[in-house]
Amino acid sequence: MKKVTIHIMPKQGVLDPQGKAIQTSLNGLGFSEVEDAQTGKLVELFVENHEDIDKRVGEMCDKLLANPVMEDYHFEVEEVAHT
Amino acid sequence: MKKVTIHIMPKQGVLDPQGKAIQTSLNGLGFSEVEDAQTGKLVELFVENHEDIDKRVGEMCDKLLANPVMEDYHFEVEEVAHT
Amino acid sequence: MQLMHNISPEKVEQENLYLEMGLSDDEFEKVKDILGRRPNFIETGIFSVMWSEHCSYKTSKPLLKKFPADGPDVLQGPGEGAGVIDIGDGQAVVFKVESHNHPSAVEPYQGAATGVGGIIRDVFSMGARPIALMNSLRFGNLTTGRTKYLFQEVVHGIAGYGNCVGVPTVGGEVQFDDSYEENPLVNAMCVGLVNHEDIQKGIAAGVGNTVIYAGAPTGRDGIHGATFASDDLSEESDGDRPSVQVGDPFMEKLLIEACLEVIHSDALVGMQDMGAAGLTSSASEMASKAGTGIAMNLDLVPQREEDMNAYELMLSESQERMLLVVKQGREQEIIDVFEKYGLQAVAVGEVTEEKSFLLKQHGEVVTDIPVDALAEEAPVYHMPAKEAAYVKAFQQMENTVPHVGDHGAMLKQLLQQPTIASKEYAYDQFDSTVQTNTVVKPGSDSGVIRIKGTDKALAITTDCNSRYIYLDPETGGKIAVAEAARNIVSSGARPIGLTDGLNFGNPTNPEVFWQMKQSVEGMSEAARMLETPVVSGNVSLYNQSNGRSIFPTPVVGMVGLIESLEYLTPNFFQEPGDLIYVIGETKAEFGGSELQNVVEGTYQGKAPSIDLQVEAERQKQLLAAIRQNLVQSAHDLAEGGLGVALAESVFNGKGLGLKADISGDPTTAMFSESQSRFLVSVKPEQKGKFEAVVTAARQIGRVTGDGKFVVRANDGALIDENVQILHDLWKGAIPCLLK
Amino acid sequence: MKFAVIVFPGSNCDRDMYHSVKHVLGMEADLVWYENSNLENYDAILLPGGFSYGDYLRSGAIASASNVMQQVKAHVDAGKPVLGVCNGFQILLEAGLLPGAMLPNENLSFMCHHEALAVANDATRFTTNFKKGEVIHLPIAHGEGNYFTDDETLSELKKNNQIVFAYENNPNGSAADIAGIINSEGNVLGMMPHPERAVEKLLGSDDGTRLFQSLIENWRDTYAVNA
Ligand SMILES: Nc1ncnc2c1ncn2[C@@H]1O[C@H](COP(=O)(O)OP(=O)(O)O)[C@@H](O)[C@H]1O
Ligand SMILES: [Mg+2]
Repeated sequence: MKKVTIHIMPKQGVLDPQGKAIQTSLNGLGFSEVEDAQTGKLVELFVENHEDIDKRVGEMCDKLLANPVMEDYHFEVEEVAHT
Repeated sequence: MKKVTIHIMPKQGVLDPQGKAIQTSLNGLGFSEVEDAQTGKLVELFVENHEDIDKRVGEMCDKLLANPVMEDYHFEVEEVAHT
Repeated sequence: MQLMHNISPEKVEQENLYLEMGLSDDEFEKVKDILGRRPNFIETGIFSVMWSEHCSYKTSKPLLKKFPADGPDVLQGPGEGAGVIDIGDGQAVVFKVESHNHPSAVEPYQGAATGVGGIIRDVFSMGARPIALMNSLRFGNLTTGRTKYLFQEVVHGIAGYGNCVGVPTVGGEVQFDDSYEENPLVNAMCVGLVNHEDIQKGIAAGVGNTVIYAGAPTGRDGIHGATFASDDLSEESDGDRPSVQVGDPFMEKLLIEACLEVIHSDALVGMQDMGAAGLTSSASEMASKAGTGIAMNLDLVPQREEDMNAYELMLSESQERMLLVVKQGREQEIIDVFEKYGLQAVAVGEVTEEKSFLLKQHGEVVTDIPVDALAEEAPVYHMPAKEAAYVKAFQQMENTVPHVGDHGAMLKQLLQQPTIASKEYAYDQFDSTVQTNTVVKPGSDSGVIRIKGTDKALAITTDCNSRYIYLDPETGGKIAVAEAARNIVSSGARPIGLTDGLNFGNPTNPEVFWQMKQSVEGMSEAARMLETPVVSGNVSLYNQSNGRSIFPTPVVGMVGLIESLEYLTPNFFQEPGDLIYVIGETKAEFGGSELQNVVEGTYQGKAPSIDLQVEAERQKQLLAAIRQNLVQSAHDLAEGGLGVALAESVFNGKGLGLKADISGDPTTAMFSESQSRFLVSVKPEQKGKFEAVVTAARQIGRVTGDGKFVVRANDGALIDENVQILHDLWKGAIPCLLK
Repeated sequence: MKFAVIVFPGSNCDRDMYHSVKHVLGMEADLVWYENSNLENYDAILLPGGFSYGDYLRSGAIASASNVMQQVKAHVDAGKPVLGVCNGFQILLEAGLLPGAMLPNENLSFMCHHEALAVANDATRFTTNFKKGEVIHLPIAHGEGNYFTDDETLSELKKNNQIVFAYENNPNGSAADIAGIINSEGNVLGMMPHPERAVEKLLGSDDGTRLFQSLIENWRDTYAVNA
């Protein structure tokens, strides 16, 4: 059993209203050291062992999980004993 | 300048309807090896160097970024030359 | 609370665990008598939720009996998922209000969202398609970050759920007062439409019939939520946090469509949602209502998490679940419908002759309780009531007129009070037009929904001025019902029935119970006089923290019928030149008024007086005038009195203005909150006819086209303001407070 | 003319769409459940608004990956018209039948009210009953109507007159005030505002009626044998 952690973030130049809002409120709360904030999605998949898992996960991202118009993604695969 | 990557995931046992929907859809697309899916949020912060940054980011998560009622979080800090 | 399910019955008794679970010593003794033995841990848990206030109404039942529950058109009164009233053409309207106060205080987004989900299930479990949502909200003043957060997240939660399921939110109310600082109130109302032949009941009839579980699998959500919802919200509530449930509006939408499809199958015997106390209350209530028993095998219950024990399965409050009873042998037809929508539906048990609630898990019997012991035979308490000392004092006070220097400046100040100011910040986030029936959107006295295929429409409102009820619970209770009816009538509808949400403090406090008793008396009398039977409702008690109770807040949700769309009447002035009338006398009544709060910073004295005979008479007259097409616009006078009502009547962006002349004390004339009053506009050519029909109407001025708000008092200038400026202050107040 | 209103799990404007074409405009129409459906015999496909699959992952994403979209693509390739409203528009974007993507509204809140729209292109088969530059009023009801695309695509859209409706007062941050766009072939229209909620004066506006009428009349002129 493998655990795949997929990071999906907005592309360079795509505006991220949520990120802006977070930065503003953090600054407002006194965390003035925060200069920029960006938000994205985290998808964790638990998949049966499968040869060329990287290729498969890439397809999942291209077909469904990420939108190429506005998002970039990368992922890590680790071995787990999933219950 | 430091880049902080915060992973925010639903707590054990908290319903994650989005994860279920994604798993079903991936299975439908022929990715039958996907046995479970969970979704969470990703927040990237760019912060000025600051002593005890870990403590500060912890406060940011508790105060704003994560919902202690339903979410757990963890984060990594790395050095970057932010543009 | 950790879940010590494998604990022996002896230990439950010896270590008084039942106390921690919510049963009193006497109640535990009663349980032992009923069973003739010690209850095991699971049975103790089941009794404690079923006998909690939230499920059993043990302290409020004696009061609820006072409500007039029937009328010629009532098809279903209190006792089912929601009340049902006939509206002709073989159709009926189904409605109920539900509170989700404690969950919303702990997790405002999910608390409000699941509150909306719950009340929608109550309505479609009756076989009705949900056609409208309303909400009634109370928060502390928008001064602290926490209160702003609660308000914003509750609004987001209502929007997040209601918009997704595609039921329009057509109105509601929000009031702000210190007494709600620690205990915000989140009441939601749902209205449904059903054909008589499709009305469902939550009954487990027919020995041998099959019990089917449908919808979301059961997780550990909200374990003990029901008792949690009946406890004083104290500091430990943070520890209770994990018991907050998460809603899945997508699943709910599928559940609505599936349930409204299965009601057309004659294989369906009964259907009920799993609300408070989940599987326990739905199953035992369905059996108890049918005079049967139920046997279930918990191993068959769909489960979201691993190794859940019987206690967790029976008490979980996972959302979006329904329980159905289906004719034996016809299960598959029903299951197929749910599967079409990608929903799980499984047979988990059967209806039994012996009236027992029998649960098996892993082959052994884990619960065996006489069904009626859980529902019908739940304890009922007659709590002591004592007139609140402060009320005695208030009754001695004389009516005085708060000092107002500049009436124009005061009008501006009143328009910016959050309770009076525009609620657009909230309702712009609600989908109010989905289903293409919304004729009057949020922002008027009532929301109005047309009924496709007919010339009819429904008017819906929620109201409760808790300040009056705090000053004088009985009078305040009358006013709450009367005001709701005024809102219905001013839209051109005839009030046909109401649902109530009783939100109070701790009933074991005799003064709080007295507040409950008095306000229920007042509401009942008004409901009788105005011919609006109380067909459903909800009780939320223990809304107090650190010894401080909320203002007594018995929310009224009322529905009215517009027999023909031509009677539909706007709240806003329509044409320059129209005559402006006030219906009803104005006295110096400022107890609990917005002006008193602004000028004196407190609520005290007598509540405005109300004569229900007069109220009923005026409402009948106005409705008659509306039906004779003599009325251009109608609006009820409420918080802020005539001044605020006049302003609201020109806030429809038509560039209208007004000229009015008042006499007597200007402060009283402009800002008193005397009851049973309306503001209406009439075409000049219909002056005579109108005055003949509405005897208590006095003309005070004319609608103008110049965008100016001009009031003269005793032939001297009093107010001369620009409508646009007034409008912008009124509209901008809440967004500004949230910054 | 025969319409198919595709019903996805979570669609919630499907009945509204059906009501407007069937009962207000008097056309033939069916509600077609997304699974094992056959779209061959329909002249136009309507993708209604709502929250298909709860808007989980990204609004419209999961619906766009469902099998029925293959048939919708075939219908488009055959040159037949498709209208996607609100969530239907988001699905068309996710399916690549229209360029660009949808972001959350600038203020991060759902919004529901009437908006003034300028008709930017009155030459499409969906808009011939409007006049270019005319201002109409339609309800919006969405949380993610903030249209985004890269600069090249945006200038393409402008150059080819593919922007059909533009907000007079941009409510959500949408690029170039875009409220609705059409594909370069001119048979796929996506828009956030709801024409199906504006076909009866009683409900505040009937400006949406002319959109459906345009579609029907143009279809008659082109296809109908005995129109
Ligand atoms: N204050 C009240 N007035 C009239 N009927 C009430 C009141 N409170 C509860 N009821 C009725 O009692 C029944 C149970 O209410 P409730 O427990 O809120 O239903 P549910 O179990 O669906 O949450 C419903 O029929 C409801 O209408
Ligand atoms: Mg119920």
